[in-house]
Amino acid sequence: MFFRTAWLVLRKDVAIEAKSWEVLTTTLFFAVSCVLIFAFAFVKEGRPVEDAAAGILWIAIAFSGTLALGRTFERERYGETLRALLLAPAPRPALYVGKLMGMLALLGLAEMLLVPMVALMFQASLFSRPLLLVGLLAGGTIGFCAVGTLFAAMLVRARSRDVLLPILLYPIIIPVIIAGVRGTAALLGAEPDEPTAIMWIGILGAFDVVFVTLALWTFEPLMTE
Amino acid sequence: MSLRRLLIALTTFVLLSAPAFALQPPPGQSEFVPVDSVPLSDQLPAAPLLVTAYAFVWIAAMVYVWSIWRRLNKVEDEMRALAQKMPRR
Amino acid sequence: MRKAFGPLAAITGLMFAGAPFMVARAPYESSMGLVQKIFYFHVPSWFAMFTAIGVCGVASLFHLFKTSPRADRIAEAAGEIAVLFGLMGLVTGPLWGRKAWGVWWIWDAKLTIALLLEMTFISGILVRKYGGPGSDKLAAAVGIFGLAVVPFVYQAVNIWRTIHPLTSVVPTLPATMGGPFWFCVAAYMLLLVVLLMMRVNLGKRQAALDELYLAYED
Amino acid sequence: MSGRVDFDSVQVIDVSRHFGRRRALANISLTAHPGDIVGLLGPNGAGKSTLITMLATLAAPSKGEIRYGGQPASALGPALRTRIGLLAHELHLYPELSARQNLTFFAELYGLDPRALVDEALESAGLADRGDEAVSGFSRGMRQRLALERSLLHGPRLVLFDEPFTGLDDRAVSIVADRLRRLASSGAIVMLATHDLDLADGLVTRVALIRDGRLLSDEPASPGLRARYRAIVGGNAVAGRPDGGGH
Repeated sequence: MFFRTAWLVLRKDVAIEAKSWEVLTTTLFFAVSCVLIFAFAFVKEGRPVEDAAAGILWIAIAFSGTLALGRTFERERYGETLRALLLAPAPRPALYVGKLMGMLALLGLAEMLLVPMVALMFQASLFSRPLLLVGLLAGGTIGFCAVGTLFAAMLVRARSRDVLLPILLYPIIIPVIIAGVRGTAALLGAEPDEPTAIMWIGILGAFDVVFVTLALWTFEPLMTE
Repeated sequence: MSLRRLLIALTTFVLLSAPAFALQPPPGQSEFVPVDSVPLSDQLPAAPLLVTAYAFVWIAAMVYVWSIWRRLNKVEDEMRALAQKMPRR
Repeated sequence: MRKAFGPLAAITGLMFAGAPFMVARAPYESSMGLVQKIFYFHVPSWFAMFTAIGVCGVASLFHLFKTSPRADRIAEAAGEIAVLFGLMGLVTGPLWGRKAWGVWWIWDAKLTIALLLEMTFISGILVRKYGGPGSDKLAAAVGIFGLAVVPFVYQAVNIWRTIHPLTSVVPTLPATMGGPFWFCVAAYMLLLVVLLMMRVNLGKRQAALDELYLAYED
Repeated sequence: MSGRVDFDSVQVIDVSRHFGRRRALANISLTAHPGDIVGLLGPNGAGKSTLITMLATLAAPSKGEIRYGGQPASALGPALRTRIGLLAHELHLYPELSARQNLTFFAELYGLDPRALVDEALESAGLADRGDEAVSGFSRGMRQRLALERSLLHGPRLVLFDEPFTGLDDRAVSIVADRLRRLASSGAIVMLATHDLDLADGLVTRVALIRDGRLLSDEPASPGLRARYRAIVGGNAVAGRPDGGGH
């Protein structure tokens, strides 16, 4: 029942998104514009600042992630449909998992565009260790979405929610950004420093485990008014 | 009653101003290896930093106590005003 | 509890009054000289901040699952006081850094960790102010997550940057330095308790006012 | 499904609820049994919606308790929600999806086989021919009927309607009213929140008058409902009409 409900919520979100691709297109466009803005800031005489690519990639992920979170939950707020979901007989954390998977898919797609673009524009050898890069991206995105989905869901009924979401989210996910950036930077060097990247992936993994559990645990009390 | 309690806290804090000048450097030893005499030049620029640090801590605490006190009074006044309106209804 | 407040406040005041004497009598540090004495006010503020963060996290957990207004008040009070002590640390730190490392702010691990936690708990205050009804539960979530993120912030930032004297220096303090240090720590802890009691009392009066409004409507 | 939960009574025991300084409900106590159509009557902002939300387990009372068949919601767990149907003022529909997709999603959410149910629901909502059109293109009346069917898909024991008649023309109102009567006669507990006196008059079996969060009276419906409603709620009973919809 738990995973069936999560799957239903995910499928419903994909069905809605497939009608207009609105959130996906806006997120992708925003991510690209983010990278462009950084490009102008970090490229001097055609040469990008040393390992700026890692930082730019992760900041673009964080910013476009926050935008996507806001848009996705705005859609649930419109017809108060989040309340209808809360009336489903399945345990309520199942809704959180459904939403989390939706966000992961969305950000995953955005990253598929972002990584090659950053690699291209900043001559960054992101693909030198593809497996480790995927590990870092997965760990970081799960950590970001785990906390982000919970905060976005709980802020649905709060006032001034679109300004509160970044305020609450960024301080908490800074460790994810640090791990992501340092891990990615370790891969960019002339000879990729694998042990460091693996260490950072480990830290991201620990972060994900702790915060997904914490989110599942606090979802129900946070959603009951 | 809360006013009296606050006065106690205030007066004891006021004692603090006395020690500001008590900064004579005595000898000592340790992993933070102290040295018995310190060239005056090194000492001088540090003194204002130390006093500022200490003063900031004290002022920050006092400002916070004052803000609690002000908010408390606001709440008490509002309650008194409301209490007066109550019996009339 | 209430009657303990008077003497406690008095003791705190006296200890803070005595602190400079204690620190003045403490030995001189060889390499950094007098400025090292900021140590006696800088480090205890972290101890107090982390204690406050702990209290806020636990009280938030209690309020979120048991919905107890009392725990909510303690969480709100501890959150505010954590920000206060964080502020003290973030001011005394650079003052010391100015002399010891020659620059006001450096991305040193300890200062960065403190800055991140300070921002987290300021966001907790902001959500209470702007979140509208029901924001106490949201602030509780920030309190819990703020506490849970501490080890990760420590780990990530430590690996990333550290030129801060290792925290291992505290246990190696000689008796003549240890004395004033632990005296200051005690003073800060007492200050934490006194401020907590005052702030919780304010929370109680605010709740009483809300109650009066409700009664007034009936 | 995690065990069939069922109950033959819903008790609201001395429930109060406030939001910060505003008291939404004060010491409400009432009981309902299968076959009842309890009318929660009162002007806008009387706290009817808050009570409905709490009965639907979406919000917790600040004081007091709600019991389903003698047991609190916390003891019955998620399975209780399979027996509760809610038609809220906001209709809970996804405008981007079609009527059929909406119904199918919610049917599966309740662990039901959607095929037969969805067609039947579309039929009784009078939307059989427009099942595959996006809900965003529907009128308020059509959405209302669709939302009504959605809230009854899983055959709930407790049926909660918050202003179900807004945006409906007379013909649609009588269809919905009949639907409620059939529901009650089939053993459902129906609770209907409305400020519209005339609609409730011939329909409800019991009336709970609520104003400013307080229960003014709770008695079986009788012909003199209108006069008593106005007497208790005061002259402006009719003034409480919604701006456009209703009668």
